[in-house]
Amino acid sequence: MGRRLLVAVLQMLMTVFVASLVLFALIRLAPGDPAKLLIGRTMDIAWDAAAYESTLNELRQEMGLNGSLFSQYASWIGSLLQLDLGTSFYTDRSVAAEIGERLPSTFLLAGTALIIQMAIGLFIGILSAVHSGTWFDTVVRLLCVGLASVPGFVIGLVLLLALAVQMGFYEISSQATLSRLWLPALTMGLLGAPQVIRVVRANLLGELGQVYIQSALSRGLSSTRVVWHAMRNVLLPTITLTGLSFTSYISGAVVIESIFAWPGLGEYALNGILHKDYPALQGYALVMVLSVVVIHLMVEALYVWLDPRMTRRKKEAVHE
Amino acid sequence: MHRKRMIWPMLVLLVLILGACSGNQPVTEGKDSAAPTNEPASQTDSKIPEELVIADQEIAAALDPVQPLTSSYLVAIGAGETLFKADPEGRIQPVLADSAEAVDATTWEIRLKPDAQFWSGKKLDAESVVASLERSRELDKQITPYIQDLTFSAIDESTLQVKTARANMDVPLNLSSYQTLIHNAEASYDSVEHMDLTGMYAVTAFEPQKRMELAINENYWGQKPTVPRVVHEQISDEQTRMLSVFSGNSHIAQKMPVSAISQLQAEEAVTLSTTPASNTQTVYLNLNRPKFQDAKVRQALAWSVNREELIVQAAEGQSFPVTTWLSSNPAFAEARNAVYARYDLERAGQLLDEAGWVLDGSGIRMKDGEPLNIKLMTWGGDRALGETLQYQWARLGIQAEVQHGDYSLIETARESGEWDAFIEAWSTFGEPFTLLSGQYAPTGGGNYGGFDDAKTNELLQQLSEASDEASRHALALEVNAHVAEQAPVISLYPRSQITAISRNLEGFVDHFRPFENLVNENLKFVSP
Amino acid sequence: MNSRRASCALGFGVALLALLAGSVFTASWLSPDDPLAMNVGARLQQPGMEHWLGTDRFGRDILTRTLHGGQTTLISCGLALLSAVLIGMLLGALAGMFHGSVFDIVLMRIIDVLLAFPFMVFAMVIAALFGTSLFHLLFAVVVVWWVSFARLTRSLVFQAKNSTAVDAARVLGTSNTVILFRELLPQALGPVLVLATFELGNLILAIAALSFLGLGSQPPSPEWGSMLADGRAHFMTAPHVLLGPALWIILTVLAFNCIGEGLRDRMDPYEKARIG
Amino acid sequence: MKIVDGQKEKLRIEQLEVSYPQEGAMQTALKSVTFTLYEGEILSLLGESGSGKSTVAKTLIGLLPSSATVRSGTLILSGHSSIDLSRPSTSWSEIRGRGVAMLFQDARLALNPMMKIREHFRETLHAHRLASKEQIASISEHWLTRLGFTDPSTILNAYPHELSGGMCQRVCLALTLCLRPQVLIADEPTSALDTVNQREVLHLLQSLQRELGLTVLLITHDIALAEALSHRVIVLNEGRIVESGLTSQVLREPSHDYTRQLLASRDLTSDAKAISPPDASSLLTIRNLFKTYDAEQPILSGVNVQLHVGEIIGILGQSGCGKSTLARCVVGLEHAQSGTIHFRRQDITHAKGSARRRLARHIQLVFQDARASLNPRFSALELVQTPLHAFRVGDRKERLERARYLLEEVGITGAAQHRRPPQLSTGQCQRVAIARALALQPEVLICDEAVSALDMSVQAQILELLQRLHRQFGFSILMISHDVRVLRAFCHRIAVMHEGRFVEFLQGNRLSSGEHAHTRLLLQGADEPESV
Repeated sequence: MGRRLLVAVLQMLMTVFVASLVLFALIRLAPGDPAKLLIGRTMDIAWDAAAYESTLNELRQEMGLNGSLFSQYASWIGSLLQLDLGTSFYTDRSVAAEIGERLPSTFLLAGTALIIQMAIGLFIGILSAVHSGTWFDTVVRLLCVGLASVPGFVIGLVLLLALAVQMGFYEISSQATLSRLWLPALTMGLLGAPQVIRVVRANLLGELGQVYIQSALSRGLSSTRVVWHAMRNVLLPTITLTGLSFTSYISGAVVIESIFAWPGLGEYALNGILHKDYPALQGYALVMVLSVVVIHLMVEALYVWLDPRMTRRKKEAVHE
Repeated sequence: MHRKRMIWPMLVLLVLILGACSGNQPVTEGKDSAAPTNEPASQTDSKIPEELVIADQEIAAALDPVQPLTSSYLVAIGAGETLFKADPEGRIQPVLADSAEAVDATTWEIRLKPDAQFWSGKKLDAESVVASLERSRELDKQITPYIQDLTFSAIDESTLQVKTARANMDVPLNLSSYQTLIHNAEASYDSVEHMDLTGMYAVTAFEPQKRMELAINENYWGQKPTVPRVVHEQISDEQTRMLSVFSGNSHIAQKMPVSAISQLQAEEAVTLSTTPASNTQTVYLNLNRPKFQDAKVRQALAWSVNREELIVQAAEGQSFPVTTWLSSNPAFAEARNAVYARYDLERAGQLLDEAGWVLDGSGIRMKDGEPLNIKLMTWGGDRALGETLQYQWARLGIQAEVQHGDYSLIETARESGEWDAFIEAWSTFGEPFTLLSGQYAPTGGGNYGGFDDAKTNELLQQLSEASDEASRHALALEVNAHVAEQAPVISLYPRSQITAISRNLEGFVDHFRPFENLVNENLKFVSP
Repeated sequence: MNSRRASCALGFGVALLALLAGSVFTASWLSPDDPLAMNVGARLQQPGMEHWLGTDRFGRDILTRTLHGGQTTLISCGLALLSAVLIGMLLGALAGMFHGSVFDIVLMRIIDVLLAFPFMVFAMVIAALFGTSLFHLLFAVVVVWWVSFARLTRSLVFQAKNSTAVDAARVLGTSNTVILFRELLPQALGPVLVLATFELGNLILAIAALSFLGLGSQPPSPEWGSMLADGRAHFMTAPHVLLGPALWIILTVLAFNCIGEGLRDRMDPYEKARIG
Repeated sequence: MKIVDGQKEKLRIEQLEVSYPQEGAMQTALKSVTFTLYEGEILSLLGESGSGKSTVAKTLIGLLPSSATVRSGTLILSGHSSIDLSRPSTSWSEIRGRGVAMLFQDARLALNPMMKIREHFRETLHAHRLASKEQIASISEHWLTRLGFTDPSTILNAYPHELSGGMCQRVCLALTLCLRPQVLIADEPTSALDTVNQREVLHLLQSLQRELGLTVLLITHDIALAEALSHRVIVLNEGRIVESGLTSQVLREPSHDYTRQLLASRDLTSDAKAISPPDASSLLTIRNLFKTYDAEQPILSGVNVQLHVGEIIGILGQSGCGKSTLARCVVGLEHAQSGTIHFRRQDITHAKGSARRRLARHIQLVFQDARASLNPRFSALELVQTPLHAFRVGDRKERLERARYLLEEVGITGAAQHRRPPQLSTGQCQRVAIARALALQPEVLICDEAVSALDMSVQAQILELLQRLHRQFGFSILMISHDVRVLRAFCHRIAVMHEGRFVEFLQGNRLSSGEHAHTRLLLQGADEPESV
């Protein structure tokens, strides 16, 4: 068990290394010159071509863009080892500080959304498995398809319109306060719930057909109790899904964060792309890869801890 | 039996979800029928707000005015000031300067406002202005084109001397750009406490790229504003910005998309400010492409553009047609219809026929077995413009392909030379010579297509040497018209700036430069 | 016991898909209007007799555009999904078959990296390197999307690998290739197909999300995802512009879901025998 | 055993009729089943698979799948009002556990793998409010002790997967008995266990029944078990009761044809002597085979055996003794750590790749679970052609002919040849599997528990088939089984396996002469459980 975790940690380090390499290369392959962007795209007054070239060159030197890709990578890794994520081209502030400001709000949103998603998903998933084949089940499945086919921005904007503009009890601002948390979290939760419903329903139906369920029923246990029995076995695939959802929430909440003006990392990354802010993007991507990998590791550890059989890697066997 | 118990809370939840989703339907319909009632407005009835909230696509990332774009936000929000500024009519007015006088062709003397001072109470003297401009020159790359030809020195405490490298430069105009914001060069700008500017509002709290709070600067030298506090907030999503004004959470929403105009017009609680800016939406053509080397083809493209339709489709009617590049500048308004005065598809067709591009059976213009096609690159909010242009050119038998994407794609294409056409909107406000040579001189930074025309160059030379205002104006118009005839670029219309303003806010001034006068001393809240 | 329901679902799904595909691929006959024809006088019209689903901001008929756009969407998403499924199944099956081998370990690391990767950055790079078009977007999608299929196939194949049927095949001297195609992959096909039907909706929506970055179909050719993205600007005054593409997407996903569920039951040969 | 007249009725079922939907139509599973269970008796419901005996059990405890329709039927349990089974009833939770309890065939599956035994007890007792929190531990320990566990507290802290099948069944028994049910339904309670465990569980069941005066409905296909345990017997065939009465009467003097047929299949006709004596030349030689998964308990520790041409060797052993591993090593599904396996003169211990593939023409294996070993997507005819195709035997037509011939030989004829495994019975599946194994004309056929999953009558048929094929084709057989009865009827020699090694070799017809202690234990188990 300890060895298993050790292997997992080693694999994790390997993943991070490969990812850092690929990320670094890709970010630099993307079009656009950060130095040019920094000089400005004001279209206000034309530069004298020679002055522009010399300023550009000066700036590129300053930003460390003139070296070879390899030397740039080496210096990045070098500063990383000193726990330095570099300085943003665009804001001239420490990337670590900027990410540090935004990371908590992203995790807060992702965490809350996850709880909502799981609550809705488990509740409806269980109900729809228990009532499988009834009109309720059919309605739930139709709703799931519906929710899964409507883009997040539509749902987000409609909710914002209804709750902020029409009813006036949601504040639109740029603050990451608790009073502003619930709506984006609810939206993300709603969007993610169908997946949980599907997994819980399918796995629970599978478990409810097992002999131990019949055995428990034959001992006079109530059907609620029996569902609880089965749920303990549905727990493992659900945990896998939880981990996957969480990773997608922290790395992929760009749309929701921007619609609800939630100052999280999604917005940061988007700005990083638009401004070609290499250090910011690299820092962001690295933090993402690390988070994802750590979450995977935690899921792995939870498995070892929760599954008394601990025999085989079952984590991939999430049945849809 | 417990199954039934569990189904009821479920139903309630379902109804709630459905209710929330369908909630907007009747209300939007209500808006269409222009129902007079409106909740957010009635909310603000009861008391006058203490703070003015401005929602913007992006706010400052730092406090130091030498950081890119920071000075623009500081000027806009009323925290920082320049020596001069442009008024809404396009005239240059003194701000921190008291007066400016051209002593000779290369020397200007600028007198400062006698009572002007920084937030800290430090007096604004000529030394501190020079120090501020020199600090910007050293640390801010973007200021270079404005002051690279200028040398500053203090004559006495309140007089500044500016030497220019070229004759007849418009120094006040250059010193009205936001990059020349005057700041205390001795301050450190690493925190709110260490800032020192001159504006009517002083920064009290700041979260980079999130929120900036300001309060009235008690040491302000001029007329103090009435609204006690201002908040500048970053809300990146345009729709959300709009909703924040609708909900009353903010009072001004900047940089609204064109597509939002109809929604803003339908909303009772906001007024709409649409100011055609002094810039021109322009199709730049790559003259290195053989098909565009023939002026007739370029002229045909220009004739076949139906600008009226374009403005309806791509700018929701919030602009006016401009056929020559410079005429979006209020000072050259007479040249708006100088060349392609009307939409003339027939003439365009003739020109193409003359150029050898003839219609084949399927309605496509062909020459030497090649169809006439244009790859038009657009970015930002110009997708609709590109799409409409494409449709209009298709009427002429041109196969246009729109490629909409990030600006960097245009940049990359420009570097490689692999492009046909793209749309950009350069400012037309400034010194005519600088503007025109930037666009049409062979070395101009905005001459993307490689336009090199003997007559144009000669006219530009004359323009640079002209010493009196009237002849400069006349020469500028001549260059402008000549270039439009040659059509290395196709001018369309000035891009509008759209701002949504809450109806209970009074005193907002439309301005063609987005960074000026966003916050002015006359803004006040009223009961609608 | 669900077999009747399953074949019902399958039938319904196939019928619905046939209807949708029919409407989409006979678009030029059903709705002879030009999907690109602009009409300044008829901008953002509400649904009515003239335009059943209204018009967009250029005065183009939304129904016509939805139907024509479906061709692009269905064909391109279908192809992208198919390639993602094929790549994912093949690599996943090999990894599952040689579980614990170097190939498996390397593949799993690649999958980890891809899972941890910000997709936006990747899409931008593809756009930069190859230019913006729907094809390149789909290429980017395939490069990332195969991962989920590979993971699923790998775990299913790994489970199936230890089954008696595979042991029996080995004892009979069946070669690895034949075992892979006859015994292992069919086991994985059902769940993978079901997953694919669910992913289709995500795929269409991902195109919508990416079209603002300039990836995706280029104007003016209609495509559901970018129609949705464009309609967003008018969601308050003219929500009907979202209706057309959204309706067709929902129905398409629904059809594929039904087919997926039906297939899953069909493909499990013992489902029917497991009575009592 | 006698049953006293006028004993108290505990449970009565009247006019039970149940049907299932199958291939579009409703198939009747039970037809007018009526019987009574008296206090303190063991009633056996005897029938082969598909006879509907499990449906009876599930009906009695209200666990029929939702697709099943109860056309009619009344359940009368003493102390409860009668239940009309054709209507949905809500009173099952009162009856289950305290009124009627049930013991399932595979006890490992009947326990929740995620829960400790302690939790199973706690919630079971809690559901019926039979014990306070403090009492739960002592009550559960009491029952575990009564079921022969010496260290009940360890068991309480264990998860099901840490216990053997026999232990699980005893835990299940404790779980049901702690509720003191009026009627206990035991659905094939021992058929998933091997001989020794079987005997232990049966012994416990029997003694507890006597001590507690339990009323038991024993559902089984095993005539010997019914005979040994029950007071009365009901014989069920195709959903109808064909015969019922006192055990001695029904099983000694059956009045119905079906019962007679059933009884006949019990005694496997043995003509081992008729099998021609083995050729002297050795075919398969296994020397000192050693294999272990972890250091502690080797699964094979020094196995030596020689199989001669035409010989049938039986390998007898309990589950877990290593006999299946031995088979898997021979066919290359697993590899031994040391020792050698020779086929003729060739060392095949570590044969891999194409060398291993070529061996498929010489050595074949028939699996216990024939259905699982057949790819459900292909028809019987296609399945038998698979190995022919793999080795490019003949052309397409010849392969088809050969497959037809083989299937005819194993008794799969006509339309059945085109059916796929899901549509075939278990016995038919095993026939197809044998035909497939013989398609390449192997010299060695290994049968790994090839008949133990089958009904008694089918078992007899398959064994007969194997004998016939052996005579016809002359291959050697390595017959692996836990069932003395099967081997005794069939083999020239029997090797008794225990803890990874052969403890004794015996002549097939002189099994009882075994001297090793373990042999005696196994033989005992095979005899009438009564004698325990």
